[in-house]
Amino acid sequence: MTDFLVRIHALSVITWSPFVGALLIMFTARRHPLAVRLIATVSVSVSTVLSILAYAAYNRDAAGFQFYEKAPLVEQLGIGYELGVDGISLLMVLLTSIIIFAGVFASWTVATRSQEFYALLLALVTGVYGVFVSLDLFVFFLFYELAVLPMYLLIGIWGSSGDVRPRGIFAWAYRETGVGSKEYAAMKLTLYLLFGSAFILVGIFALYVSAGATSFSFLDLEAASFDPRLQRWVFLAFYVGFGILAGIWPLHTWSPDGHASAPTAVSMLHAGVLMKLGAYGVVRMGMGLLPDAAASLVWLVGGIACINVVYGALSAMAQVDLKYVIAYSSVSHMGLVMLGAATLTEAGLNGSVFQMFAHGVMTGLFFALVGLVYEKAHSRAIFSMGGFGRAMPGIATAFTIGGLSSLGLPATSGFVAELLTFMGAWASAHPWWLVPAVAGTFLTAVYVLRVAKQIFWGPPSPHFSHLEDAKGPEWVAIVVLVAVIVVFGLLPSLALAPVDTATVPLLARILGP
Amino acid sequence: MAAQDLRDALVVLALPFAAFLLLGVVRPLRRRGRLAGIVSIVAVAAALVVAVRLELFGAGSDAVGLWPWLPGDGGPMASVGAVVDVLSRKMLVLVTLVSLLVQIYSLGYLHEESAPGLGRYFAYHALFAFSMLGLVLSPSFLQMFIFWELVGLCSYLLIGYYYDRPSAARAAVKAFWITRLGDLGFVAGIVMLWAATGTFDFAPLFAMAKEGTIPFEGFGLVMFLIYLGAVGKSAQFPLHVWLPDAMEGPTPVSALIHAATMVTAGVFMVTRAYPLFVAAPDVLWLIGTVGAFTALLAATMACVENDIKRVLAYSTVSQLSFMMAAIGSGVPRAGFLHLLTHGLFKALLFLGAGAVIHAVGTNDIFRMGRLFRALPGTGTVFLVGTLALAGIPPLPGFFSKEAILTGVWESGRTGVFAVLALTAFLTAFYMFRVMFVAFFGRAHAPYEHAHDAPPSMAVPLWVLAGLTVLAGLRLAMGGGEEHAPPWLLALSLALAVAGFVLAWAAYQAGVVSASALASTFPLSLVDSLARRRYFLDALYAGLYRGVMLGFSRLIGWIDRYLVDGLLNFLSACTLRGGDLLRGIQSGRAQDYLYGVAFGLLALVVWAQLWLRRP
Amino acid sequence: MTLAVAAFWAVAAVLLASSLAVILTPNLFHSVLFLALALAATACVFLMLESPLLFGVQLLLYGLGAVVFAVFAIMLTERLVGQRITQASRWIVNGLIVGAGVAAAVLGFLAGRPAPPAAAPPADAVAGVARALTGPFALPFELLAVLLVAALLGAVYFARAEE
Amino acid sequence: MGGVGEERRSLPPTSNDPVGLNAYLILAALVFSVGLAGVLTRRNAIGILLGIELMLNAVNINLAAFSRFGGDLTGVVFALFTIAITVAEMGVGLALVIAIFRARRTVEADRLDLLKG
Repeated sequence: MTDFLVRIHALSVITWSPFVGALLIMFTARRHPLAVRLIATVSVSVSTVLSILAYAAYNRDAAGFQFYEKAPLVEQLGIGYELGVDGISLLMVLLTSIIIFAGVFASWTVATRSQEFYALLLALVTGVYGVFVSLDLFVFFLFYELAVLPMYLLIGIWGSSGDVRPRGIFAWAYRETGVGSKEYAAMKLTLYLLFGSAFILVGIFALYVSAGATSFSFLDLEAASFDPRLQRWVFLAFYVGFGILAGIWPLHTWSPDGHASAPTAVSMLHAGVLMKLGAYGVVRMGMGLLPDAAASLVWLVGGIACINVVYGALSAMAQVDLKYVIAYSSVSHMGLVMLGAATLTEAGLNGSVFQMFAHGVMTGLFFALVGLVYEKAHSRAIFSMGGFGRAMPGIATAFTIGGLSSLGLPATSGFVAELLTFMGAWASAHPWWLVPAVAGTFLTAVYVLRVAKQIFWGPPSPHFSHLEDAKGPEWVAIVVLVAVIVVFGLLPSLALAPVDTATVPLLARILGP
Repeated sequence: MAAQDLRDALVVLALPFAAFLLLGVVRPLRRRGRLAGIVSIVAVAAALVVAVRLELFGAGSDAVGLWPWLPGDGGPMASVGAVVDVLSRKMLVLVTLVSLLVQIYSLGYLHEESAPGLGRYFAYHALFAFSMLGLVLSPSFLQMFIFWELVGLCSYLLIGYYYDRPSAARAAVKAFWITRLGDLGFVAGIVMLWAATGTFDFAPLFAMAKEGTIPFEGFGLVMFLIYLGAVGKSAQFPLHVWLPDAMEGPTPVSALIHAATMVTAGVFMVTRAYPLFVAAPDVLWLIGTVGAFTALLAATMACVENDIKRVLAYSTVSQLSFMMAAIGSGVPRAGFLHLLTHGLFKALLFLGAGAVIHAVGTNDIFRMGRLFRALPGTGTVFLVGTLALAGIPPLPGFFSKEAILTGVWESGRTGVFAVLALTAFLTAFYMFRVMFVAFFGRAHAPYEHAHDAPPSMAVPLWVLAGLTVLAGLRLAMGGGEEHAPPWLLALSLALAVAGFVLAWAAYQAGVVSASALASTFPLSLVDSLARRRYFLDALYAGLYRGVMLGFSRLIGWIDRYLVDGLLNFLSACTLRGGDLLRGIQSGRAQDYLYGVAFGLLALVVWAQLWLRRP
Repeated sequence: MTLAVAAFWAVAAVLLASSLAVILTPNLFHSVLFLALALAATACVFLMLESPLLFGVQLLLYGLGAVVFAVFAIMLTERLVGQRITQASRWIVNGLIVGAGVAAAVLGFLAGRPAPPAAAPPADAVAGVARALTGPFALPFELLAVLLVAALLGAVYFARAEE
Repeated sequence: MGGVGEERRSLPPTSNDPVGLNAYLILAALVFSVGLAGVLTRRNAIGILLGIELMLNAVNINLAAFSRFGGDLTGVVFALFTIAITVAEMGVGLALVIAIFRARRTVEADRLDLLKG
């Protein structure tokens, strides 16, 4: 199996299959909406099947980067097309596959310009896969930009505008910038992420130059040792750059607006995978390449993560727009991801990676469901809804399961992630981190169940009629995501066994022998 | 043989799980309603058979099976498995028995429900049975926590079974939140314990307690946090407020989850981990004190409550606290005995109450009366339950309560003993109050349509009543209380009889006016406080609405209008600045050429000044 | 010697004067004629620089071609409106000041430097240019041809009548 | 790129020009400045193009002068190219003027300000 995957260049196929799909959609499927969807389904299915195979075939005893591919691009500068996955990126590739597979089905009903929509979505996915599998920092950065930029069009064209009342001392600024419109959200998201990627680029070049300007390869840079002062600065650059994407406080405000305005599949992909991409960047590049700086700066990462957890949960509680609740819950959960990583313990780091996965699937499910509710009820205002459970029992059940995963109920993947994070937090050098982490889960329970109760329980709301449950392809998305949440919650070692092979050596590098 | 026991235990666990999977995944089956119920009932009945076999004919020795669950670098970080010992064997029987009877009863009680609703109900029941069995079989704190949360989930789902009733929705969420508050203490506690010892499993932890590695520094805090879980789940003060509200669920659910099984999980956990709690005497003292206090508090509230289910709910709180007080005083065996007997007769009482409500259509005891004549069968079994709970020999409540009082007296905690004795008196009082008012008092409304329960409901009632009597007789003949002082036996009996007499005098004979009694100081104070539930519900509502939601609104406002506001301010400034600079762009090519010319000029001048220098 | 110097200054004076006239005369048509004069004077300068080839090209191609273009343009635009062929200047003082400034700056750049010793004029210049155009500059030369064609097409496209 | 007149380098450098390089450069600079002033001040788009012609012409003088005094034919070649490109530019530019005139009925550069911010 492994030989077979290596022979067919599995990682390249996984990465580029959606891109080929996008090209095919652009050039062959004009005015054939069904063909568009079929091409999209097939191309992401190829990636999904291969990533599941790769996941199964990954040699857990050998660890390290596997399914390795390398081809030189610009030899003079040491730029190469170098791919490989270890336990962490493997799980992220699997996550991406799951989310985009569900996302294709969840956006089956996109009516306007579905050809362009799917093409952009698939191009974006290639960028995401590329980031997770590329071992060359230059190529990594190219993929990173590819993953960020289509977002602007996807939100700006297919998004929906929310309602934010200008208030407070900056009210005039709100009117001036058009807060709440999808154009505003798209612009804000893009500017924020590009601002972050500038830091990343500087960091990459700093490492490249100080390692002798001979190679952009992750493996070569990992072997180089950098001056501690340089490490600190580059770590901070990576932390800010990737951290913006991971939604670190106070640079998170792009996320609620962006996720609330984005169309369903884009919210799923963005909150489900792209935010993980930020956390992945911090772990892989920040901690992997700069071990000394990581060891000396985790107090900052963890401290901010604690703010994220509690602040995000409280903000979520205060929202009246359903999508904003989910978006702020992502801010809170990304805090848990960063917190787990900052503990520098095996349990915590495993928990962090597992949380990336668990939260990705869970928030993907949430956004899929919210998209369905919005599509059927044409409203996102929580407190005008009520009693939807009778008309849409399937959506209500799935929402409850997602909510339970979000608040860390056992038998869902969210629990394993939170438990490991708690374990790591208390075992770390900053045991007090356990307090905000635990408080965050309680607050999550409060706002998730409150929202679920308001929307699905109680007497049916008089504002809505003709509600119906999910149907057809939408079920595929829901069932896949729910199944993943439960299966990985019951059998966490499915994910944790390969992850552990990657986190243990990483920790060994940071903490020393 | 031990391997055989373990396999049996896993079969008991697997049967309801299989039923749940079947009902959860196969949608047409679930939507058939009664058929779904039968699937679940068959699974639980089979589980009961295996559990009874295990209890009666098992090897009798302890067996533990462990399988890795969370991988780690040096061996698994956590394991799951099953432990078969005295505690878990008895609990398996209790849980499957009550589950089975309640599910059969539900078929009759909920016969008017829609088929999909009924299917959902039985799917939840199957999940609950699985979770509760998993909890009692847990060989580690972690697994116990996992199932602990799952039973909480089932409780949430079943309380909210009538989900379109706002009160039910509210009660379900309230139950979840408040138990969750305790559970977070639990999980924090076991995480700390893991950090200190490196394991979640009971066996190595008990070994450490034996060799003295435990207690380590901060052990008291750890055990206190773990105890918090029990506070939430077993409704100890101050987290007991969810249990009375949980009566919004269907009555069979109250019987199963909120009387016989789930709420005892806290007691079970403390019993299970007793070797560790012993190592933290301060926490044990606290458990006893809080237990006694809650017992009394809940009993006073039960005395003034008019809703028959709520009386039983407060009584459950009170009896759970009895068990807690017993454990806190160092007699976990007595507490566990009470857990088992209470499980039987409280399920009986709830199911009886359900039959009454089913017949008359109200929960208010003062709108009932002379029910004994209309419902002789139900009245009889309810009387059996009342006598058992009040502690009249030879019913089991007398023996288990007496064992607790003995144990507490011998542990030397006189204060706790006094409070518990007073509570025993109040228990008899409020139970007979219900009995007299509802079954023997004046009729307040004609009951033409009131008739005894249909067989599917009556059979479980009679089975439970019979088992209660049998258990009492067995305890009477076993004479387990070999060192109970005679005066204590007499005191127990006297307390029960005193409660009976007072209730009779106040509600049946009318010798004493209940209202007059309640308005004399200091009883008036207790009465008015108890009627207002000691303001605890109001306090929680205030904390939730005012503090938590208020604070969250503040944070939300700050995020939206300050953190984000600053950003929007900057971008608005950029826009304004752009507006200002826009004037430069005249659109006329020659104006731009001036720029080019000036640039050229500047370049040449710069070249002259700088390139000339030697 | 002196004759050559005098001739140079004379040509230079004509060139400058006609240039100034190009930018100052109010009549656009006159402007074009002065431009033709300036271009012719430039051709003379090329002759003095011993580049007869450039002299010829300048006169034939530039001096005549460009001027004919301009005259056409004037005819097409001004005639259609029926206005006088005049033109105004905007901010003429500013323009002259900037122009003078640039001149001064460039001249200042030249002032302090003695001219480098002159090399011998390349002999057989026309043959040399021909060799260069077919040798090292062959590719740019071809590209230039493409450019001219493209420009021609572009000019036709832009100037064609609308439908 | 090697000079075109490389094979002439072996001859002794002799100067028989009476005026000298600087004079040509000064002349070119002056013409250039005059052209620049014209470009800046003319209102008529054709007038602007004429100014540009003057500027390019000045450049050609420079190229020819450098070629002559450097003994390298590259300058002449460049001047030839410049002339050709200038003519092309003139053609396109004037065609544009005519097109603009058709669309806007004016060739006054001041009034062509659609790009005004």
